[in-house]
Amino acid sequence: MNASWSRPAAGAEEVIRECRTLVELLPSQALARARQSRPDLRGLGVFPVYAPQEIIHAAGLMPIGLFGAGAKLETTRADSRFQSFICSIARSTLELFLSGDLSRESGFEGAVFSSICDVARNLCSVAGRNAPGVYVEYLHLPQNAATPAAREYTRREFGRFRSNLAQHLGRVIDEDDIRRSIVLYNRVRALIADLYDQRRERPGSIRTADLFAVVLAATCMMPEDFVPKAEDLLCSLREGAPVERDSVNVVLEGAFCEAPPIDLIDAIESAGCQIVEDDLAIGWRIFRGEVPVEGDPVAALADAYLASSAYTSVRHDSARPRTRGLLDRVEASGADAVILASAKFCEPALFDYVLFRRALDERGIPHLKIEFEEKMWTFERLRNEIETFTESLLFD
Amino acid sequence: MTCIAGIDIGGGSTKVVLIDAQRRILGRGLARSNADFEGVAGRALAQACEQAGIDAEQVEYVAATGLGRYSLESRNIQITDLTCGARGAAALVPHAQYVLDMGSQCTRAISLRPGGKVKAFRTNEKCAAGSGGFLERIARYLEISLEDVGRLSLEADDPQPISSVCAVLAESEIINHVSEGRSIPNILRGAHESLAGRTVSQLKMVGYGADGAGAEEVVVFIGGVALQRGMVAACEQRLGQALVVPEHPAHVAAYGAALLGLQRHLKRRETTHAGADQPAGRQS
Amino acid sequence: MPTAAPQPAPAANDYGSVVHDLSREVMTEWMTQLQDAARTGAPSAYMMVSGNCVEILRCFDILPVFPEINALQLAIRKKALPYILKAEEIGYASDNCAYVKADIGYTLSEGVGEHGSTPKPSLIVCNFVGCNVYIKWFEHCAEMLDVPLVMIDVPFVRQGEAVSTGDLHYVMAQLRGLITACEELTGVKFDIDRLREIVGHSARAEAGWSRAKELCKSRPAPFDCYFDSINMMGPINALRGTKQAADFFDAAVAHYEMMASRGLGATDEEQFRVVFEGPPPYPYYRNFRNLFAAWKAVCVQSTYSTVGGTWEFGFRHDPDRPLESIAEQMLLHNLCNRTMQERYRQIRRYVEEWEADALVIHSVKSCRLFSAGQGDMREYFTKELGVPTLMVESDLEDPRYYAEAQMKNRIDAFFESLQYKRLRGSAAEAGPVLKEGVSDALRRGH
Amino acid sequence: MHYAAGIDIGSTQTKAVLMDAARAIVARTVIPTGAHVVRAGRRALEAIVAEASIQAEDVRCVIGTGYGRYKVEAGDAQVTEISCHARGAQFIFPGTRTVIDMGGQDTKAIRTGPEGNVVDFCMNDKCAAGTGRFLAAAADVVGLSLEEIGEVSLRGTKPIRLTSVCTVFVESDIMNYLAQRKAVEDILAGVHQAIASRTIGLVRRVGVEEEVTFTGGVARNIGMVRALEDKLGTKLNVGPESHFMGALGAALFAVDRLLAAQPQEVGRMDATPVWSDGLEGR
Ligand SMILES: Nc1ncnc2c1ncn2[C@@H]1O[C@H](COP(=O)(O)OP(=O)(O)O)[C@@H](O)[C@H]1O
Ligand SMILES: Nc1ncnc2c1ncn2[C@@H]1O[C@H](COP(=O)(O)OP(=O)(O)O)[C@@H](O)[C@H]1O
Ligand code: SF4
Ligand code: SF4
Ligand code: SF4
Repeated sequence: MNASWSRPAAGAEEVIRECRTLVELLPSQALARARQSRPDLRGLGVFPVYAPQEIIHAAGLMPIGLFGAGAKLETTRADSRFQSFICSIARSTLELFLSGDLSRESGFEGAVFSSICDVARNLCSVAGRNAPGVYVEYLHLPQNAATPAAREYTRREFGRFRSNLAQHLGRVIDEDDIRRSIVLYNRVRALIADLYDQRRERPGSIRTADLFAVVLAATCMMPEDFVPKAEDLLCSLREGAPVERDSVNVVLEGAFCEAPPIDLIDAIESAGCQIVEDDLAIGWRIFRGEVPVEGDPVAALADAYLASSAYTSVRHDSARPRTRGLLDRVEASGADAVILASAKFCEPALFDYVLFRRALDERGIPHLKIEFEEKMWTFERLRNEIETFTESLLFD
Repeated sequence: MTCIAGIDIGGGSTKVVLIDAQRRILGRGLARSNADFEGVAGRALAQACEQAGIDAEQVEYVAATGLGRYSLESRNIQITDLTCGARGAAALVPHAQYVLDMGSQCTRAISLRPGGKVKAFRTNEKCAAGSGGFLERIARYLEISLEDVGRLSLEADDPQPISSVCAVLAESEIINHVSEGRSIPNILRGAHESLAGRTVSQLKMVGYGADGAGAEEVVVFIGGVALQRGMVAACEQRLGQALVVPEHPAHVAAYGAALLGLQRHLKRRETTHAGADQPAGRQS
Repeated sequence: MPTAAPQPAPAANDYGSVVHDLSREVMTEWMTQLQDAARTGAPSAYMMVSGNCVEILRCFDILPVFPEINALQLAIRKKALPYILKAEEIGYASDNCAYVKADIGYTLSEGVGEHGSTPKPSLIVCNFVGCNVYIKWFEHCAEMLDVPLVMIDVPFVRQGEAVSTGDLHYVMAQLRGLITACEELTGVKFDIDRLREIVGHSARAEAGWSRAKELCKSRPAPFDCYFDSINMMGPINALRGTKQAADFFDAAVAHYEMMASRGLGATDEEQFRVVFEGPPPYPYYRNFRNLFAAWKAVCVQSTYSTVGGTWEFGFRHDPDRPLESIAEQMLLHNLCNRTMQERYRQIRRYVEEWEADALVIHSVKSCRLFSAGQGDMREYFTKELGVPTLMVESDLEDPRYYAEAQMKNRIDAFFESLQYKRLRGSAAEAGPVLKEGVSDALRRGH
Repeated sequence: MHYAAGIDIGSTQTKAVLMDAARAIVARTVIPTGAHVVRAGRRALEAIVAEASIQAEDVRCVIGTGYGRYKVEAGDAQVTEISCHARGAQFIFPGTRTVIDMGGQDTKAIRTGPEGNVVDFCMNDKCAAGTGRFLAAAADVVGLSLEEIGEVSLRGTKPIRLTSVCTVFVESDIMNYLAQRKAVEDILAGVHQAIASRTIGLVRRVGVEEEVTFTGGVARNIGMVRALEDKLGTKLNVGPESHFMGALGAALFAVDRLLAAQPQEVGRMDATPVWSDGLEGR
């Protein structure tokens, strides 16, 4: 019943089409696009979940989200490095290095990884060995509550990143530039937040698959270019009149790192689940409020990460347990159910499922667990399960 | 006379059940599935109609389920086999709490809400060695007919366990057992028991025995594999309780589809609201 | 010409069993303490093995409990599977680390608490050193057992061998936090001199452990540094900081010195010297060992034996700087908190200094910390260093991933290739000759 | 005259090769392994003895290989099929540096030295995905014989993409494609390519060095040969004896043993090797 989707206003369709084409590109191609208007722009890859994009941007580089290569690139070389029981994104990301897509020649300075899981950590080391001359940085983001010691540590760690990057580039990364970048990314995050509000308050005004494409686009565009597009999209969406659908409102949780195929998102919604909240590419919209620009900007970013970032499965914070975070998400979005979608072999997500399940069962919130891979392109089995899930909630 | 058809196009075989407005079963049909889902369904339907003594035109409403449900042009609605299996089992077995459905490719455990709605379900994991199809291959390899598998397995005195998760590797384990001169019953029972082991943990994953172990619960065993008594026995052994196997276990999902179809059909009668034929929001 | 792999030598020969028995003694003593604590409720704390700070617990007479060692014992006694399944029933995925699943399953089956073999901890100390799964594991324990969790976030060593003062301060600040928590739990005041003494015991045990490993440089190696070293890993990781542990190592070293001086080896007529990477398949420990024993292959060094600490390279806990040295140990001087490339260097040193013929990588599905990227390690050693490398896969806890036939096939093939020169008969170099009629033979085959 | 035999008891088929002391192939055979592994070994041996019309007692050395190598009754010794395929491949194609062996249950990539010794090797992990068995299952679903699928796959113009090369799920996968009215040749083309790229990944681990020799039963599948050649960008050595390489290698080791036992036979070894010409053509 495609008809039940409001057809977004022309302007919106335009933007969405652009975003969808953009996310079909490999990192090097996305970078090439940005370089059309800025010939000597170079890029730095950001492996999920989070790295301070502002510092990268202030260094005059384009931060590019690395969300694997999906079905765009056949993984042949990387299979010999990472075994079959390792998540796809790790293998396809290494493939990007081995195939030269992430290389100095293609305009990349390097990539930054962080302490999200054992796989990502080893990947960082292996990528570094196999891509000589490329700058790979590993950030140990704190696995702790916001104690004074943790704050001091995090500030130092962000500072280390700033100076290492500056040293690699042989130029200073100016504080005011960082402030300017913060302002810019504050705007990007605010716009994405508005889009999410749109979807939640007026279900059907934008399909999640499209919204997801827009968010991914934000990770492989210069923020300067993204902001006007997102603004256009927002106003034209506000015009379009959505058709209310009789469907289950769900929170999609667990896809914070490896990204599901966009078609899977479509499959979920066409099976009768309206996604009203999710953690897709959460690292790029991890701050709810604005990051302050007064005072030391690097410290401001560090403090924001430590104290006011959205919860994820890859961060321990005894002060803010994740199950609480999920329940809040469900409440705030008025969802009826939760779909826990984890990437196959993704330990952080698979472990959290156990605690999430306990909490949801206690409160009688229906939930469905599915596993996806970025490389999937037929969803027969999953579709069957999702349809059953909807049927179990809709049928009388 | 109202006549509703439930058609379950499974990977192994296609099952049809015809019911009337009083939910009475008019006829059943069965045909081996192949790539031409439409044709197979037609054949099974014809068989059922013949049994019911009506001709296909009289079928007013068709509810399709099973993996081929979308390829059936003549369907009025498609519903997943999990929903249908649950509904069918609940209708046949009062107070049913859990459903085990073992088909040719897939094994499923379902926990029910009152009224036969699905509460939670669990399908077997990719690498969890097989279902009916696996048993079929073993039977072919041992050169015995599928019908005998269940009986023979009951004659086992020293079942030969299978350790491997992967169906492929499991088959070579079977070969080893044969070459070591193990008896056919012991090999079959071994296969049944290792399948039972996994099936039972699936059942526990949807909540079986969560509150106070040992409490007798009503578990319905459906799907073609339920025709194998050895498999039933193996599961009962694992669970330490009896299972309920309906008369035509392979046809339960088809029956459930027919029931849900009837429901929709009657609804459509009163509200001629278009689109009600499909679960809301479903695109197909 | 390759002969069938000869029948396995007895896995633990008489000499090996001496240390084995010593080890069992001290370990059993600890086990009984655990059981008593389970009844009496004496203060105890969960802790992970990798780069641990057990010395601090000892300072307060808090009994350390290591869920990893619990999982290990379940596996080696072939008891793990039912618990793994139990854990999977409550939602753990088949792809989750089976160490966690076995331990949690065991906990849920009343293995922990007054009816069980280990006490319900008074405190859960998560020394996050390397393995991210540690965090999840202990979060789950804390939730399921409803016990407070103290997190010690140890920054990963991101730049080579250096550890910044910042990282050191961060860890020490958290250690002080742990000390306060222990004071509150026990009502005992922290006594730095007590800690010095305990750290002194640690240093002595570490010296012994290093010496023992040093002895494996001799030919034949007096013990198998993979399969026999669990006899010493128990004491060095779980009992470190006690006098018993230190004495145990003195005795063990004395024994191995004797063996080395008499030219006695772990197996008679040592044929191959290998370095092992990755944890062993505990559910098939003996079986796996025999596959190597059959070729008279001895492990002379292993990375797994350094998850607790890499003392063979000289680091010791330091009574003069107790807290600093504990922090340094957690940060830098253990296997798990360093990059893959650091691990490559470590293995390279093993191969060169311990004069090994080959590297064997046992890749375990459960443990991504070890296994993720081991394919690259294989590339590095075979292609760049020319070290013959065998990579086999199974699991350290889940018996379902061990296929003996395939394992044997790979291992036999590997050693066949190592000794092919000895295998080829005198006529080996001679070229093949075809005579009339062969072509017909070939055609007939068609 | 003394003979040596190599018997390769594989998961699907049992291969046997009989050689004289001059390393000339006198007879060879392939029979299905079936349920009774021991019997299969015996039958294979009987078959080659009969084919060569010699006395069984003239066979002085028998070496078993393959997964059933310990089940060869007459076996004087056992060698893994990895060593045997390497040795056999080098014997038939002396230029061999890389061997790809695709059998019923596993795939191996072997790098070999000039003497046919194993320098390095890699096998598919425990999972049986993408092996000969997978092809057999695929053949089943589309209702063709193993002999046919290779040819048919070559006619595919728009190869389909498979979700996985999992042998267990290939059936429902292919069933779905057939239901979508996809052409059989395109499906098979997709099947062969999927396996090929998986195999290439394996070969890369030991490093591709020419010449590359393709052995094992799947080498008889022309579709697989072409698919691998396309992906590798090099020609593969494939001969009528590819399927017998394992048994052949075992026979060669058996001859070594034979000669080591009775050195006088060595005298016959210095005749000039005339073997390769004529063989490759076939
Ligand atoms: N007469 C029978 N006796 C024993 N087992 C049978 C019989 N008929 C079918 N089966 C088993 O049931 C399986 C098919 O069950 P079914 O529910 O029809 O699967 P699907 O719905 O996937 O087609 C077969 O694989 C076989 O193992
Ligand atoms: N005539 C043939 N044409 C094509 N493929 C074949 C043929 N014969 C066997 N095969 C393939 O070879 C596989 C068996 O190869 P083989 O090397 O004998 O395996 P194994 O050594 O494990 O028995 C079969 O699974 C099949 O895919
Ligand atoms: S998908 Fe999961 S396991 Fe893989 S890198 Fe991301 S967080 Fe780690
Ligand atoms: S072949 Fe077996 S192990 Fe491999 S994916 Fe399929 S089911 Fe799993
Ligand atoms: S992943 Fe490895 S190190 Fe971590 S808990 Fe599991 S087995 Fe231990």
